[in-house]
Amino acid sequence: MDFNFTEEQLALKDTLRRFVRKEYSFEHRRQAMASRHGFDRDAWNTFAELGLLGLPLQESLGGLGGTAVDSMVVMEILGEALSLEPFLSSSLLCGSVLNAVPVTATLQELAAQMMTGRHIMALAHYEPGSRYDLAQVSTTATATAGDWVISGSKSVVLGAPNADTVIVSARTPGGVSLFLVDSRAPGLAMRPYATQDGLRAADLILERVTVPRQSLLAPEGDGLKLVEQALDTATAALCAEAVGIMDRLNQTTVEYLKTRKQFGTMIGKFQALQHRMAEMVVATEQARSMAIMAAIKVSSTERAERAAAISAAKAYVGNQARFVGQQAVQLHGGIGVTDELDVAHYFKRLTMIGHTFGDYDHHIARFAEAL
Amino acid sequence: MDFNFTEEQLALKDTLRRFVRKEYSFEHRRQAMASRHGFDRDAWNTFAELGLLGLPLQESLGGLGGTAVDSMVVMEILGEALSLEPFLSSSLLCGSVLNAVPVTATLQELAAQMMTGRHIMALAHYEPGSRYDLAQVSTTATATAGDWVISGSKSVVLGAPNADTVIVSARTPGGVSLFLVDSRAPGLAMRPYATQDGLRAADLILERVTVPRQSLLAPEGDGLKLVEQALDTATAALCAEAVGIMDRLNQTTVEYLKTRKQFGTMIGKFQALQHRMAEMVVATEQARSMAIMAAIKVSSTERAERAAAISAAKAYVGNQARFVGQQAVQLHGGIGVTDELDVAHYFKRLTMIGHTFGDYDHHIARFAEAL
Amino acid sequence: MDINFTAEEEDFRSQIRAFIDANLPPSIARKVLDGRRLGSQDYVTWQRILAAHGWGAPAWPQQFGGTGWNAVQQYIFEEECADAGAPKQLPFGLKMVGPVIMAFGNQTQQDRFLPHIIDAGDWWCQGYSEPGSGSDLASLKTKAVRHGDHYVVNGQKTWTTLGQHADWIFCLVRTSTEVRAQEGISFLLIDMKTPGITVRPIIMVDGEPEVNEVWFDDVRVPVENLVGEENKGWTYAKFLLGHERTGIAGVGRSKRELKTLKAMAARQLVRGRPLMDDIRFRDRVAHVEMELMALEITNLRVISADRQRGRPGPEASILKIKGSEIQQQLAELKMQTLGHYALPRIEEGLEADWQGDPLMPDYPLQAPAATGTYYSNRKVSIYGGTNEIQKNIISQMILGL
Amino acid sequence: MDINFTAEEEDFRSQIRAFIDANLPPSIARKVLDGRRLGSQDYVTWQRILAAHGWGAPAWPQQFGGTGWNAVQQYIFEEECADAGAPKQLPFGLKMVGPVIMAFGNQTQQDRFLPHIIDAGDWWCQGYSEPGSGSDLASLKTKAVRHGDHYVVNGQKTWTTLGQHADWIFCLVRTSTEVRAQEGISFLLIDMKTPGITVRPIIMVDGEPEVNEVWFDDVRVPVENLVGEENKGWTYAKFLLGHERTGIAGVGRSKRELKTLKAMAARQLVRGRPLMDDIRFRDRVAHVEMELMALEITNLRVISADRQRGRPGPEASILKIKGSEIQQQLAELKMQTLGHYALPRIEEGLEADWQGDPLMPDYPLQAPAATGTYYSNRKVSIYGGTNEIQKNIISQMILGL
Repeated sequence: MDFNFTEEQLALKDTLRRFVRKEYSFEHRRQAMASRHGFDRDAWNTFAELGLLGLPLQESLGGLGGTAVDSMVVMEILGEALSLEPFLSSSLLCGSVLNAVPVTATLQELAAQMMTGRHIMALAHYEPGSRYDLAQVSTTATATAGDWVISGSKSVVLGAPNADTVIVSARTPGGVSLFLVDSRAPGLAMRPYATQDGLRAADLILERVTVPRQSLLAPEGDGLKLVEQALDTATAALCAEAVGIMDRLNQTTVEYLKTRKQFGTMIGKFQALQHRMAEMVVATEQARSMAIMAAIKVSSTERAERAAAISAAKAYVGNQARFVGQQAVQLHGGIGVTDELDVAHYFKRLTMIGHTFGDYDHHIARFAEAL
Repeated sequence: MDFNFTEEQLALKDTLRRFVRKEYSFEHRRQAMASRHGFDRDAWNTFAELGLLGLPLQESLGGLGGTAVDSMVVMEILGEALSLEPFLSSSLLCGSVLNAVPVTATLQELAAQMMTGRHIMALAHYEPGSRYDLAQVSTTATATAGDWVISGSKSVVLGAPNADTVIVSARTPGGVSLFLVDSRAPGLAMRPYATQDGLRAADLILERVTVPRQSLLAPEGDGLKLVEQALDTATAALCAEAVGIMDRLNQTTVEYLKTRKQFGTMIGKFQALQHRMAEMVVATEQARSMAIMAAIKVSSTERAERAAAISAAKAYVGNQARFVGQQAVQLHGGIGVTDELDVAHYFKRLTMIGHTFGDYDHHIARFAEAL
Repeated sequence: MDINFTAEEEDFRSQIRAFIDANLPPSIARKVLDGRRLGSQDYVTWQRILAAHGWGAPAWPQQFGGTGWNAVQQYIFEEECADAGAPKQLPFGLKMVGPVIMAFGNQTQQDRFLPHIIDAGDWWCQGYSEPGSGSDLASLKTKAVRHGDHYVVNGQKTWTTLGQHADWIFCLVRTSTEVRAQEGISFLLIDMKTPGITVRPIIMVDGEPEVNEVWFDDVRVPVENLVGEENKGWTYAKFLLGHERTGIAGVGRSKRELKTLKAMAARQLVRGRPLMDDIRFRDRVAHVEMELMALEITNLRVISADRQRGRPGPEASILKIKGSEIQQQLAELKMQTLGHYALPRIEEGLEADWQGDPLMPDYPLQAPAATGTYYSNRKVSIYGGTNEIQKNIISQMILGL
Repeated sequence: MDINFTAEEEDFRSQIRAFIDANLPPSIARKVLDGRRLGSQDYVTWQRILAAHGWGAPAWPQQFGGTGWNAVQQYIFEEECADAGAPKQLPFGLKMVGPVIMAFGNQTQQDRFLPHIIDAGDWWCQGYSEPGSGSDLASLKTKAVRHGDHYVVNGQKTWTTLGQHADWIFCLVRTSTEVRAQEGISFLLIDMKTPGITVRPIIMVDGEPEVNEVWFDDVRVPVENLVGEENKGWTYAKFLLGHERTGIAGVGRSKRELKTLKAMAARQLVRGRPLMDDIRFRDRVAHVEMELMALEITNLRVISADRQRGRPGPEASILKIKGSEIQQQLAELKMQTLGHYALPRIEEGLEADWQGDPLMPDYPLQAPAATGTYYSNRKVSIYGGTNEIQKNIISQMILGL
């Protein structure tokens, strides 16, 4: 039992935090959000230089083989900065899939490209009507002479509009399988949009998209297992991101309570607001504990243990995040609901985290099954 | 639409409130609780004189034919007084059954005795393992020459230790049926106890208890319908009782906040406590609205409408009562958890109301079915 | 005591419903029900339809052009309008400045202003809040200095809802600084076309420009636009705030939203079954429905008590707290019905003519508004006196703490 | 960072578990697990078993007869004891007066008192609170006036837990009134057999006499029973309160209660199926289990931070708030498992030898204690500084508000 970060983790945290504080101000982020790609290419390149993009990839792919605790450290800071860059959707989500399939020269090359930041990936799994149910896959892949032909629809694919390669799940005779698909492949139609918190995503329709035989990742039928593992990894990371955001909201709100005056008094002197603020801190510290738990247990080799831990963490953190986000807005009063202040944007991101990879009801169901 | 009480209701409320304030102090109640029967025979006689005991009985039985709103008025005051007398279990619960079955001379005589307070009844329906499920009846009644022979167990029969006659539900060839059983009948074993809030109740075991043919109340197979209706009537009344208690707890707590000093200040000046108190008032007013709704809708001739309304009221009032009870104790601090102060006793009664005739989960399920 | 409506009341409801069925433009109702953007013209259109029928001011006495309806009739009217998807009647004229002019304005002001509140000839907005004043309204700083037969107004107002469309603004201004804060305030009516007024929309959390900042730079206001007496504005302001709180429970609209919510949840599937059959989700709906059942009766009880007392009481704070919580819960549940479809921000989906996207075939027609509405609805526990202020009112005015 | 225990730690746990298996009297464990009444002898018995093995004072340094275990080892020990149903080691000596004597007492006091805290030779109780002082401890009024080589003590203490069994009481007394409240307080050790002491039990909400009022009427206390310096007692009191809060999260006991709860819910049937399979009830259990999972890690984090800092920090308030909420929720759920069987008050069911009632065949063996425990557990958010006080501490000490 040990609650200390390693020297390397502390150094990474420190470097990254210094970078985002200096180069990734709220105004800077606003401009990046409005740009064509919706994120900051320079920041993304810096992430590559700092080794972030190779961090989650295992060493056989040329990555740094970082742990989920390393990812937690990174995601907390990205949360604090409200980062728009596709670290989660590309490096973590797709990285987790690549880590779990047999290494090939093609994958090594792909990984190398990802680590430089030049190549971006996305995972297309959820479908219209699937909600958060992983098992509902209607997209099909049919083997022909030397190819696979994929048809179906995918919804809310995070990071898809900027992706070069999309990992697509599809039903094959052997079960659900995963395929590497070029995002510009003929037959792939994309409906890109911004998300409610300023990220980019898309719905996809694949009409007889043809990919070569070797695009099949891992043995046929392994798809669901790999996707579940990847989503659990990304969910643990989301918990850490949420904690980073909650920390920032708490800091900002405490500061506001110390500055804002009403009825001749600094509003932080009103006991009802003090207690609310104390509850926000309690919620955040408890959420942090669950994020730590998720980061440790996500590496468990027992699927049931991992699933229960991740779902407990996501449900719990989501609930605390909802409380902290809502109250940070409430304590700011009118300006808390304006676009101008960063508070509303942290709140929006927290809310969307609550709906990403399963909401509270989804995860408490998955956790309660294990009781 | 009309939110006014009638002159008669106001007069009844006033008289009853004056009586309990004068004659039914907390110390008086404590003595009554410790007495053999566990309630105050004098107060019970006064209830009879005031017409309370005939209030819920219909005119064909010689009663006053009062409405559920009349009962609401009474129960609020009995709640304020934390009355131990078996008005709910005898007059309302059994009265509701008697009101719904064909009038006979025997019943008229029984009703006359009940109204004087000399005869007390109880309803024995729930069974071991039934929890709050009305349909689970394992007790059987078998017809012989001129009798019915009843065997089975009944649990947590409110008011049973003081009852002269018990209405017992039992399965017969025609379904679930109701029987009048003398509480001293051979074969009827009673395990009496005080409840956690100072009332009296008992578990019963019936071993070949023989009752005459005419003890069958109403047509065979009508039992479940009658019990459900009676429990709905009593549940509406419980909601009103809870509101009466919540009112008293709020008054007492506000008074305490105005008297008690800590750190040189009257604690009612602490904003966190002020807001809690405000939330208790909001909860109580909302609960009162639901109790009114229940009192009106319990007379609905549509079973589904009645069931949905009663269950919504019970679930909702129960939840508000839980909050108010817990917070009244919390705001009183240490003395709030002593036996000495009335606060703990109101809290105990509110808690037990929450577990009488179905808890929150039971009633939200029944309500949600109707959505 | 009877919470059921009388036959007369049910009859009244039928008349209202028949009128709405026949006269509310379906295109407007569709926007309201699907959460699309409303234009200023939509409000005006509906208000004029009502005015033409004599129903423009449901809560006003007949002498001022109102309906003379009693509180229950007004309640039924609001409920039916909400249920059918009529746009809200704007409160700035009808519920705010109108009652002040009726109670404290002079004959000239009443003749000039009241009819055009009813027929939507004047669009009014509110100049109460200022940056920094928030819940502490009396700390306002906008100054009006008398020069001959004009006041010269300088300062800034904020949170002016829909002020971008307004013809007139009613303002609290400071006309004296020599007394305690509440005593130097006056109530002015200001033509928005007067030189020196600048309006800047504030973009809200949902990306929409709903409120505004309004600057006054040497704005000259004729003295005849002073309501009542100089330096007595605080009295009128408190009167107005009392009126603002009636109807704030929003029961009618919440009942409609609950209906929409259930319909959405019935269509969304979870593992092939309607979300509405999911026990967890259905319990959430049941929970808010119970709150709303209680609030509806509490609301009617408060209306009934106000009527007997002849003025609004502090119990209105209960309506504000519970009403806002329910609105927020309903918005949150609507968002939750969508699952991962809560994430997309489909801009064009807020336009009236949007019919869905061929590439997102199962994305519901009500979806584009849901998340933004949830975000935006955080305001309802803030505006009109935060819920914290409402709890102060309860503990001080009702409980004497 | 790793929340998993090391092999050494797991090994340590096995040793502890083996010892408890072999030495904890099953009759005592049964009482704890079924919620039956514990006698004072049960506490003493277990404490002496531990003391005989050298484990009487798990948190003390070895020089004073403690184990010298690190924080993780102590944590494991407490968890295993709780899980097995060992009675709580009484905190009055071990966690309260003991550390004060170690830090501020003189050699004579250390030699006299510390060994008998470990071997349960002295039963200690606490004389802090007074009627009217509540959370405002420094307002205490009990006076000690020096007469020669004695203090003469007059006044009243209250909420003295298990004081009816005590041999000694440690008291905060006022030795000077000429300075501000905190500065005139001294810390006295008083033999409960001294003439002039009267103890009266207070019956609690569950009908049990758990705490007491203690009166002092010209009680003569030798000056050598003063700890540290006269008038410096407030410093020692604060030191003690810091110590009292460690372990207050009660994670070990709550984990055991959660296990009991699940077992009870698995046996209770709803429409023929285990209550534990009821989705609503199971979600409630899941919810509190998540809280507890988080609290366990928060607790370990705080312990780890305290260790690095060398003293307990204000984060202990988080443990108090969450720990008490969880204990209350668990008690409430246990009561809820019973359905209508939450109502009976079966007095004899609290006795160790009760084996159930033939007339109530399905009434669970843990049932008699459940409702009373729920009632009684309302105290855990009140004692040791109410949760409101804990929130004050967080907002002031951590947030600087």
